[in-house]
Amino acid sequence: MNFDFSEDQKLLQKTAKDYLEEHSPLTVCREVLESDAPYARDLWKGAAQLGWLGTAIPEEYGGAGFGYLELAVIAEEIGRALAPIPFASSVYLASEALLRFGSDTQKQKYLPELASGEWIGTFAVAERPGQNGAEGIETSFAGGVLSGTKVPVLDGDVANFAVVVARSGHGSGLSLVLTDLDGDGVEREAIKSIDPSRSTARVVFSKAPAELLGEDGPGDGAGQTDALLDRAAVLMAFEQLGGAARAFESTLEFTQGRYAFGRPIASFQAIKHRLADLWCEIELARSNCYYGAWALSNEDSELGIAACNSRISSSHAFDLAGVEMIQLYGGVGYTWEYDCHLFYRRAKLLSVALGNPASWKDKLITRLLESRAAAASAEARNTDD
Amino acid sequence: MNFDFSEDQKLLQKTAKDYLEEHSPLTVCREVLESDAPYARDLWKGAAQLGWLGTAIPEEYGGAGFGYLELAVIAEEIGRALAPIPFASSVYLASEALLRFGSDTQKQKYLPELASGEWIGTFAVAERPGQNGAEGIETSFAGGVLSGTKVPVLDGDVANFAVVVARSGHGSGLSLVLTDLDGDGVEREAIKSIDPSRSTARVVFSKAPAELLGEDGPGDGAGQTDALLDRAAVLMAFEQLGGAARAFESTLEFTQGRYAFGRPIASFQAIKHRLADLWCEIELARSNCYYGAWALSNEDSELGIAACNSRISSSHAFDLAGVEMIQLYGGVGYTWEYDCHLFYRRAKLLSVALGNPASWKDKLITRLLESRAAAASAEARNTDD
Amino acid sequence: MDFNDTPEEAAFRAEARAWLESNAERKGPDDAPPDLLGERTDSETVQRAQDWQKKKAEASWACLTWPKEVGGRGATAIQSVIWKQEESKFRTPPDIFGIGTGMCGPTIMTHGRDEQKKRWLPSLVTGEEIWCQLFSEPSAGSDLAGLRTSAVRDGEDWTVNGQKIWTTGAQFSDWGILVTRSDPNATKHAGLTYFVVDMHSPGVEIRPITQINGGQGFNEVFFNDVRIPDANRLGEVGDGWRVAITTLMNERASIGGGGGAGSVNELMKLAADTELNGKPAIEDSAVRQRIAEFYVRSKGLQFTGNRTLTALSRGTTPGPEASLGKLVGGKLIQDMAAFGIELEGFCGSLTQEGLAPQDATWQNRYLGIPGLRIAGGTDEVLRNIIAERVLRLPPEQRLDKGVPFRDVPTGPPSK
Amino acid sequence: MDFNDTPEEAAFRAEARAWLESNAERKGPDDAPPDLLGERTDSETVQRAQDWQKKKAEASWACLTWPKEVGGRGATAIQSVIWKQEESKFRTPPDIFGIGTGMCGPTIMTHGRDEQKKRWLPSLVTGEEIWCQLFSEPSAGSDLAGLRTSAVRDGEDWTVNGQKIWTTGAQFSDWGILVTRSDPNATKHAGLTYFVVDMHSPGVEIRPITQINGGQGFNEVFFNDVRIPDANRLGEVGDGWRVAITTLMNERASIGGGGGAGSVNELMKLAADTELNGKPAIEDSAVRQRIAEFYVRSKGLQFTGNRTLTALSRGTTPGPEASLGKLVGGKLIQDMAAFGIELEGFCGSLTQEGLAPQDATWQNRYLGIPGLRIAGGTDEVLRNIIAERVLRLPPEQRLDKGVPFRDVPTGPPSK
Repeated sequence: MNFDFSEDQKLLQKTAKDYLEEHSPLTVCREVLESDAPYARDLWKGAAQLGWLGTAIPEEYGGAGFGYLELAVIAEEIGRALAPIPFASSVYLASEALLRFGSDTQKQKYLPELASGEWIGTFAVAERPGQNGAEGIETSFAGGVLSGTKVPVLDGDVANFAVVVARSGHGSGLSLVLTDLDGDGVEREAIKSIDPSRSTARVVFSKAPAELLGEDGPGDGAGQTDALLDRAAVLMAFEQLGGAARAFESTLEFTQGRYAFGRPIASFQAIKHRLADLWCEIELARSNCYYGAWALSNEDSELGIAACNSRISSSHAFDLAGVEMIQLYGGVGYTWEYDCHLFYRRAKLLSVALGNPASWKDKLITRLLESRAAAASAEARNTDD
Repeated sequence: MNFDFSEDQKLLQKTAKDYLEEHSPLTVCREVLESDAPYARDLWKGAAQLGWLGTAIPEEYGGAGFGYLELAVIAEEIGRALAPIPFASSVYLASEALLRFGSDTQKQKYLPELASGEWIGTFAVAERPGQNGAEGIETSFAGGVLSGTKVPVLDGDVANFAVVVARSGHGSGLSLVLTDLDGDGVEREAIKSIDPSRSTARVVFSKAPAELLGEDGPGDGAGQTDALLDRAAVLMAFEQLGGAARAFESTLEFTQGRYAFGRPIASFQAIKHRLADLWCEIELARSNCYYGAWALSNEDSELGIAACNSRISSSHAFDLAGVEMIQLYGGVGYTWEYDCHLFYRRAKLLSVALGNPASWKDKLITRLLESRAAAASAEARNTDD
Repeated sequence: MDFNDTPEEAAFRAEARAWLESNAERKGPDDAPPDLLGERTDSETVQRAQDWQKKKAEASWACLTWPKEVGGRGATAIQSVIWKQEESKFRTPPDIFGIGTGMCGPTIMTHGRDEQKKRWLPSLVTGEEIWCQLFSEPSAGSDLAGLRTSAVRDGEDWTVNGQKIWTTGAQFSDWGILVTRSDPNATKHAGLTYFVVDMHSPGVEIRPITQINGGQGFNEVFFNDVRIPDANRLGEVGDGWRVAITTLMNERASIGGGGGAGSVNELMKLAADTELNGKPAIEDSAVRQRIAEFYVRSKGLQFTGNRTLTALSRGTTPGPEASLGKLVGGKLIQDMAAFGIELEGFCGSLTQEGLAPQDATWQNRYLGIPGLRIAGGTDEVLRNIIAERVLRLPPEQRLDKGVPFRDVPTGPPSK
Repeated sequence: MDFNDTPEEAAFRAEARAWLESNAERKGPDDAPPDLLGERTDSETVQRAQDWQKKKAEASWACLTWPKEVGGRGATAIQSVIWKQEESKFRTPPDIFGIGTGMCGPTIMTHGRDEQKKRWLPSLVTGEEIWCQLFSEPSAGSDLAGLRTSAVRDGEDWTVNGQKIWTTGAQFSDWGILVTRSDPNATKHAGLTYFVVDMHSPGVEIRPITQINGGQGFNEVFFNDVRIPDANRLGEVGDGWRVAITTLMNERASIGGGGGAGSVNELMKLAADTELNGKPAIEDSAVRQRIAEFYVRSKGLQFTGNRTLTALSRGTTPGPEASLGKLVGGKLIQDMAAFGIELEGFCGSLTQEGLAPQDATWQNRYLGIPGLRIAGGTDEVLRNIIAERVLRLPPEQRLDKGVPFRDVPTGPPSK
């Protein structure tokens, strides 16, 4: 039993933490929040120089050739710092889409640019309220061009290209397609979201030139979308975990320094017990995240289930941590000046960014039923523990 | 605005409370729980003598001719005493079925016996796990006889007759039918339930003689079942409210008398705040119950919605009160000797006895949508507040 | 048991409505709901509010429950509620006088000397002068009596230094009620003195506080050597806590509230309009369960309000049980907002006008609501109030009793 | 990161399994799950348990982490866990020695004199003598040090009077560890003395406690002038609290638990088999949401157990964070049981064999689980432990510090 990260991975995490403490204090997040800047450019460059963007990209495509455990610990630190950079879009989504489904030509073209941070990529699936996955897509791809509107697209205003989920000409099936966002037929605008420290856009494609992702023709776009969302869910869960842990630690510290009635408010049982409960939720999330990281790094058949677990657990923990942080800070927690709302906002953004928790719960049951059916049919072959 | 019971109604309630404190201390509930006795016969006689059983039955049928507000305050006290008698079955269900849907002949035959407590009636709808209403009934009524199995039937082992929901010969429709439980073709046995202080039975009908309830031929049995459950839901909600309030008050008292670390445990904030939260839930339930009583006594068109509100709110409050009572009593709360489990058991029995809270929540939304549609179409006529 | 007015109440309601019909315009169906969360009030709005208050005062509709001799109507509490119900159906400016008429005025009536009443009450009723409350401090929120703003006697005046916070309307107020620490050597509650301060005095500095939702409903107020004449003291020196209690007892949680039911309607509309897996979300069983739970709680709050009104109608004063509404209601709206956001799926993060479903109602509420769970008593304070004042459970152990205030710890021991 | 044994662990596991294969029978798929909730253990079961313990002791599988010289194997903590994992796959009698080997033995090893170790440890390891723990009292549960059972010195003996409660296995135990109050004039923690008591002594009376589910896993134990030789004292007079702490530190929450995942399987089966509005309930969106939430929590517990095992495997001793499992797990099972009951609709009240769905599993659990949320530390005590010992938050204010025990209030002031 070794259900923990290795010493090397922890060292990598420590390095990331140290770097971010120096280069991404919460003032950096706040600067993006309060200005029109879509992201922190210097921090993005720094992350690229440290090789974080290519953590899981093989060396032949310009990456560091590490694995997903390494990417997970960096993601946790990105989350802890509330780093205002397009890390999730470019690394968990665009890069993963290319790695898993791209043709070799596409990989060679895009991955080195993604690893170096020269290009930012994103994933465009959302079109309408109530959508949590690849259902009900109207954007269409035919004859080499893409038409339709995607909203919201995380980092869609700054990304150089997007992997877009679109109805392909072939029947009603979906495909993933690659399109340049700086090219013809693309109009995009930054739009407001609940967390302005991350940029969000509306992207309108009007016969924009595009190509299928991969060389096998129109693939199973719905299945590919699911697979991508699973992978991103595990990694984003680490971001959420980092954010939750940071919010929690700040609250612990604040409530010990804040006095009322002659004693620290953390000595009041009502507050102590809520902190104990919150700690439990974060620990449960951490354990489920580890499971997700294990499944992702082993490309295990349980990845689908593990992704649900990580995402559900971490979304809950981060949301709760943000809510409790404001409440336990009291009046100052509700001021713009204090940082509580940075966590409260980010938690909500991330909890819907890859589909809401309810959709993942539903998906979890579907997958458990499938897995049980598979196990039942395998029972004949018998299994020793 | 007069959203409260009248002085007369409160006096009636006080009388009921005093009587039950003397004649139905918790030892009476416990005696039924621990013995084979199906109910407390003396208490039943007493309730009959006081006129409680016929509270809402018109004088012409041997009742007291009061209304549902009077019945509601008595129900609250029945619940507070955890009275081990077939009050709900005979009064809220069987009597109501006859009052609302019976022919005059049937009313004249049954209601005086119900009011005097000479006969006990019950309502038999349940047949299989997962059922919460009139759906999926297989018991059938044709040619004047009834066949099928009903389980669980509250008080089915002691009732003299039952109102049974059955498929009538006419198409797939349902009807309510009256059948003698002491007659031919009826086999019944007492069975174990989570709350042995109330009796539960399995009743098997094998061509048992029966007659349609009412004289209009096979009615809308599903709609009638819904209507009956609504009426019973409001009244049972008062029972649940009474039980919740009693459990809460006992817990308040216990936690003030129990000392740990040199102080009453009720002085610990963790416990104080939970008691405050529980109080809020009970107050919300009380308010929703009042709404239910108002709608029932006015036969208001909002009764369907109000019944859902009462039942959902009271089931939650009583369940929670039972859980918290044991937990805050600590070790002794988990012993057979203490009374906490009487509340914990009764709460769970009542929360499923008329269909689980989830089914009432679903029904609530259906009714809200209907009511909104009706309001929208009435909007043309315009309404002043 | 009924929801109707008594004949007397109905007559009063008709009178109120008649006056309102001739003096204001009825709201239309598309009028925006009142802003729960406190936005900036500009000077034009203040002027409109003052005009409306003056008009009401002239017809004795301004301070209904006050005695006639101080400009009131001598009305009962239930009549005051009926007036508010009726007034809310008309287009009127925001009520910026609530603190003055609800808290400052009653305190002056109870503790003020005759000349103080004469000086302040008439212009308070007519809205010519606006009032604010200066109680909370950065380190004295839930523990209000831990306040540290100092008042030092200097001849006929007092010199005040310190900082107050969470002051609604400070920027347009003429007067403020102020609690200060006049004796740091006395025990916590014994060393306080209560003043009325002219908000235009030199040394009063007002800075708006930006809330997390961007709104600016509150202010910080700094006192730098502000001089207050001793004539403006309310109550005795050192007796400020008792005076403050009068103010706080009048800070009643709003009665008959439970506006949550309206929000449930919006949520049902969202669920009807949002497609979930190819069907309206309102057909989804999980969505129905959640909305039903919200509905039942919000109706529970509404009917609890009706029970309180009934008590009022019978002449009973509602007590600390009114804390229930704020405690349950705050969390309920937050949960509903979170649910509304999640129901929108990927689009739940949108706040962009024209793109966000329902004009980002839920997102805005989600950002606004934490303030409601804190201002005017945090959830934790409300639970204490319910436990100690409604349920009569033993009070919290107090470490700051019987100790000179200057010795009460206010932060971690220095190392 | 992997779920596999290290090579050393794998070798140890193989060794354990080999021994088990030759000495016990493997469980079949239909074997009942172990009873979490403590049922009555009859004398035949006790005998079988003793036989099995003896067999294990002879092959040094009885007290794995103990030193070899006292009958142990000198194994590591992770090896002990591996043994338990393997043993649980075989049909073995219930472990009635856990208190002896887990708590009494280690305390004797730490605080016992040589002759005490020689007298008690060997028969404890072999299971020839069975041990129980006599700490809790009716008025000293969460506040254990508030115990009142008195011990008065009388020559070479002590005379003990009082009542203990929640004693598992008292009815078949030979020895008990007992904390008494030997000096009521000392402060609460200073006046305690720790003994080993012969459970067959005159004056020891044992009465089973019936739980709300009808089970009898616990006892009350009354002491009426029970004489205990001073030779059976562990530690110094007045030093009993320190000795008791050793015992309690060994009362570790079970490690690697989280059996909840199994329960979720049962719930999924129930939902698959139960028809809801004409379809299997597992197709209902609301049912799916709830079960998914249960699953995620139960897996979270299981993986938290894996993290603890990893720490053990690396030689770290798990600390108070193990409280998480009991705190979260207890409430989780209660919520699942309530949900299971409700899922059955009208039939949710049934407990009748042959009629109740899934043999009334959820009803029985609903009645059993409140005990788990109380015994061995209530939810409230666990939250305190997490807050104070894991998160290092300030301790509760203590009124009973520095006061002679006899002056500590134990009930409301008499009127």
